[in-house]
Amino acid sequence: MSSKQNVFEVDLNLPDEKLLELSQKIGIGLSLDEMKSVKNYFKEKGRSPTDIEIQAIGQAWSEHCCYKSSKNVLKKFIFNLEAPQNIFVIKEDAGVVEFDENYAYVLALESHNHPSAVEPYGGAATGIGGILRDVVCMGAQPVALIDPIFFGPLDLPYKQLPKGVKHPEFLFRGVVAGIRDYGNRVGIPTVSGSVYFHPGYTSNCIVNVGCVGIVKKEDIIHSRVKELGDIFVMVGGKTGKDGIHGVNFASAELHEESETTSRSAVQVGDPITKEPLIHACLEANSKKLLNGMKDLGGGGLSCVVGEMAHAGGFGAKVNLEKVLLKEKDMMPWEIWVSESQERMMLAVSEENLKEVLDIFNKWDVNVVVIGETIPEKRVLVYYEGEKIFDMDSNFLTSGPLYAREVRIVERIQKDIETEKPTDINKILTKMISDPNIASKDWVILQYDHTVRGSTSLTPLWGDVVNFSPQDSAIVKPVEDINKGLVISTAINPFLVEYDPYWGSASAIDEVFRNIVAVGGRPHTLADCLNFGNPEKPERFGDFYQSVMGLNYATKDLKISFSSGNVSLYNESVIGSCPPTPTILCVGIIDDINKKITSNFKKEGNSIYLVGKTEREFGGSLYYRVLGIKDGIAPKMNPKNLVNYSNALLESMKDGIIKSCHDLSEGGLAVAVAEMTFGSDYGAELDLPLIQDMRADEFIFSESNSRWVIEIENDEKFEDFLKKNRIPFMRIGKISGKDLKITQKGETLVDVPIETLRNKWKNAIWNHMG
Amino acid sequence: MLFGIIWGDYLDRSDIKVCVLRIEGTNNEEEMYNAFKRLGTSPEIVHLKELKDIFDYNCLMIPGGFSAGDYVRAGAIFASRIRAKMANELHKFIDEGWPVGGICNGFQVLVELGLLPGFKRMDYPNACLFLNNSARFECRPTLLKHESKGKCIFTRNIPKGEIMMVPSAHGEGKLLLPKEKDFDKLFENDQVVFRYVDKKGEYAEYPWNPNDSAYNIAGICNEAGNVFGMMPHPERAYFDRNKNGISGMKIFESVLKYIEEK
Amino acid sequence: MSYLKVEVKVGLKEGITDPEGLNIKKSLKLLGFESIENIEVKRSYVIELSGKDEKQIKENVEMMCKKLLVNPVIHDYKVEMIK
Amino acid sequence: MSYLKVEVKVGLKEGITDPEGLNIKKSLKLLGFESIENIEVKRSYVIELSGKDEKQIKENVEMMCKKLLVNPVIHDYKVEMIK
Ligand SMILES: Nc1ncnc2c1ncn2[C@@H]1O[C@H](COP(=O)(O)OP(=O)(O)O)[C@@H](O)[C@H]1O
Ligand SMILES: [Mg+2]
Repeated sequence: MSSKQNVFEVDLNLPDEKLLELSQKIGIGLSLDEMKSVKNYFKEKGRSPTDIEIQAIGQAWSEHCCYKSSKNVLKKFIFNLEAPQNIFVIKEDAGVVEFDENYAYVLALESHNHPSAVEPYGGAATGIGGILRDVVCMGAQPVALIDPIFFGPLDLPYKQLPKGVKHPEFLFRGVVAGIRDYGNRVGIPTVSGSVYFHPGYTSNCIVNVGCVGIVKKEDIIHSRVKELGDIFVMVGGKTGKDGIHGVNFASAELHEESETTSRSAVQVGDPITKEPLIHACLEANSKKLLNGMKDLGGGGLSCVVGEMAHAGGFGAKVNLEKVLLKEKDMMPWEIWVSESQERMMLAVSEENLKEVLDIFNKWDVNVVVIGETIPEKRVLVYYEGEKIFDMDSNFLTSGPLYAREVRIVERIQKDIETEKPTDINKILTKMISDPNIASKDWVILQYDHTVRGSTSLTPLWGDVVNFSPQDSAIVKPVEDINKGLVISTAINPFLVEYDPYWGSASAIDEVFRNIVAVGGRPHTLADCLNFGNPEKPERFGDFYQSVMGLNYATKDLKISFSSGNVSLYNESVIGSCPPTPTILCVGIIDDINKKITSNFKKEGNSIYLVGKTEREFGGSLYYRVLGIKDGIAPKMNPKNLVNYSNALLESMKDGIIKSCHDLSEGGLAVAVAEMTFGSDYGAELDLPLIQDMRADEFIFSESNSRWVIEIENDEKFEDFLKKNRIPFMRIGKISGKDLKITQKGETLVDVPIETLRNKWKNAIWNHMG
Repeated sequence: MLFGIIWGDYLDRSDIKVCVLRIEGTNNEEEMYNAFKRLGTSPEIVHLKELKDIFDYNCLMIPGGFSAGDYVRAGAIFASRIRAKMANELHKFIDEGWPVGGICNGFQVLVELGLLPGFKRMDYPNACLFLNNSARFECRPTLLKHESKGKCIFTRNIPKGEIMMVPSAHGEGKLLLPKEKDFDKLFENDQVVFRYVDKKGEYAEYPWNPNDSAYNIAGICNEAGNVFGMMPHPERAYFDRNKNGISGMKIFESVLKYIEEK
Repeated sequence: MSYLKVEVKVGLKEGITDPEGLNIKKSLKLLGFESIENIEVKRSYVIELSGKDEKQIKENVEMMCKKLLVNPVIHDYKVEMIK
Repeated sequence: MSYLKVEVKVGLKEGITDPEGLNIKKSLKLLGFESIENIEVKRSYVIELSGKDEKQIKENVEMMCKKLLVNPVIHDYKVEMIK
């Protein structure tokens, strides 16, 4: 091998400690055992690897690319769930699920945590860019973006900020701006998400991004080559030194110097290159000119070429000098692993090539042929005529798998007696102004959620300028029919931290009831599992328990996970992020005009509570506000969830339900308050005596599978629920301009809604301005 | 349909060709296309690069979005490319009375082209849609009052004084004119088409007026009434009828009626 | 080929309030920077272009301003050669 | 009270691609300005603030940069007193 082409041999004949050192020095982060199996592989070949070969293995075997820690657990508890509506699951970049006889929808959910922690604006923006590519590469038109994001407390004193860590406020501002500027510019509505603040995210912020797309079934395309003779055509952005080692960066803990050492992993997205790229890819695909399409994400060319060829049962030969570069002095290995944004790889047959080139030229999008398929299952890379890379794709794509040690941390939970607080008004006000409850309009209104003209229910909805938070968003993806996609996310890190098993089950419950609350039938799930370092047994124990909880909660629901992502190593010197299994659910509503919203509609209508309330305060907002650390975590029962949901959906069809909101953090009191915010009406609740529970406990309990409902025709509703044996309780009516809660003549709460609304509206604005 | 029959030949709906013009980053073209398609016309989404002759069309629409990323200024790059390509033809198209409409980013483009308010022919901007007072992009429902006395051909089907809810989504929507007197002229000429109001129909402040536009102006037309721009998105409120059954659709219907009668 | 660098500084005309500056000022005050009186935000374009004749280059850049970079209703601008 | 003016100039670090500059360059080329080789877009904040001690003011402004205006990972910046 000559060094003429800037390719160097790497000598692996080294003692163990030197091997490990080498792995670190060249930035691929492989463990000693992994380095040893690489060494053996090349020993058998009787030669030393080139730098580009070593780098490629580093990419392919990273946690991010090959799920080496999590795969065993996922296989057992997540992937084995089946649901008839799923078309393709897990294997591809995104899940594909049946929408109706002609269309399928596509969903994907991913993390972009580490880049966002270092450079929030570019990190979040490129996260959006990446998730769009995942959906487009199935041939689908993106129709909705989703952004669950998690930060440390906004009021964290600067003095307490760990070294090398950016302030939560800085990160929050930057992440939201990144999502806004990218999402708005590509013209895909951001319709759903969540915002959480928790001290555990201070040095490990979590940025998850999701996307839903729509595709004609006949246009679904795979991420693989189809036949011998397929040509590899690279389209979109040019390749640069930005984003080198992104996946390795994502597969290690953050440390003080991450900021300076990881700069190359950080990028600024270019939505104005992406927007025409999407159009061109979809145009070429719908004209049936493509045999395969895959996005260039983690691992860059190195991963995409091998995986596409391998999945098709072939190999690939690439002429690396053909790749269009942003900068001149790039080493071949850098070109091979660069994660520059806005790039896609197409597999095209000879006869369609010209037409494909024409389409991309028309859209002013770069397009270049870089290689072809070969019969043997190998990947060969040439650089100006010289072979610099030659490996079996089997070896490359068969990264190691680990059965990591699981240590379950026992969490003792006990129900305790508390003293009744004297001023419930004050407690409720405090809860309403907690940043986790407070209005997220500072974020949401910066996103264009109505672009494409197909958003039927926006995340905030109400009376022109006053909004109630909605449980799900609704998008109508197909012009000629009124069927809609219902989209919601859920996760309460306080609950998962308190109890990973039940907290994760609760996330499923919440996302399910969110979809039902607006009139949707839950249809499919995606998960993004954000956890700490899996090499630490107790972290992996949390992961294990959480996955078990998801498994328990979903197996009777007749819906399953069609897509997912795992992000580990969300950990720094001061600890791990709270376990954060973000859940995305897509539901179906047959007629978007029958949607139900959460703001109250009419004075005098009755207010009902559906579902059972238990003494479940573990991890609740109420106990956090009171400063109590005990309590039982909310349980959930999938059968009840399904039964209650079916009954509600049935009565929605009859038009009995005027508004509906699920109960989550802060329980009944917060839910009712939120329903008043989006209209001009107050509410009067008068509670009966409740067994085993004081009224203040009843209004703040966070038990699962519950909804508040506004009803015009009490009798009809009650008959129906009784017939179906659904627990319910009439708790009051819409009336006045205050929120009043009484029990047997005793007043617990009496506040003007205007006061509560202002607290709710301003809490985040007061920090962010 | 009774009008405009010249030599026994009149325009059928499906003969009406609407040019929905785009460049990279224009991303509301599909909604705009659908708005005209639903009414039975033959719209086409045309890339500026591929536009042959504007006179192949009966109407030019510039949709919303972030043309060329809205770098420099919202709409500025798109405007300068249009000017470079077809300034004279476009002026002629307008002088002959053909409709030209811009929504959101499209409005910004028309302003940057100098076509709105268009007091006189000029090849540089004479107004600006400037950064919202909140200094941020905002997506929210807004209430608009229709104020045109009949000049604007895009709103003739909407009764004067009608209030409709139309979503807004922009960061740069505050109308600025060089002189205070220019606003007087705008009102005198019946060029003010939509103004932001509150639920009572009164001119109210932020957030009712999402960008703090002077005089709550949301949409204007040129002196002849055939060039029209507005910040909010009627194509996104196409099916959302108000109490009197008026929706965003009326805007598209109005311009079609004008073309049919022309 | 030899390149020259020109900087175009664009600011707001007097009398035009700058929402961006006001907003940043507000955010900085919230962060505890009480001493701020005013903030103006300016943009500048540093343009590198081929040519030898300074005068001609300046004229060229003036044209860029007129055609794209500046809106005379709100902007003041200055073109400067960078040595 | 006496006020001093400070200018903070912010640009992107070398090696970070600047989609804004690239897109503007592309547009200017399409408009016929063929001679452009490169465009960088910079922002500057002209901050007027109370205080007398130049050094302290500069430190104060450095803090503003850290807390809000700049991300050292991608930005280069310069703080200058304006006389
Ligand atoms: N970051 C965000 N981006 C977009 N929408 C968001 C974001 N955060 C919250 N939302 C939306 O705001 C609404 C209310 O959110 P939230 O209060 O978290 O609801 P819930 O209590 O049902 O979890 C939902 O429609 C949600 O999708
Ligand atoms: Mg909810």
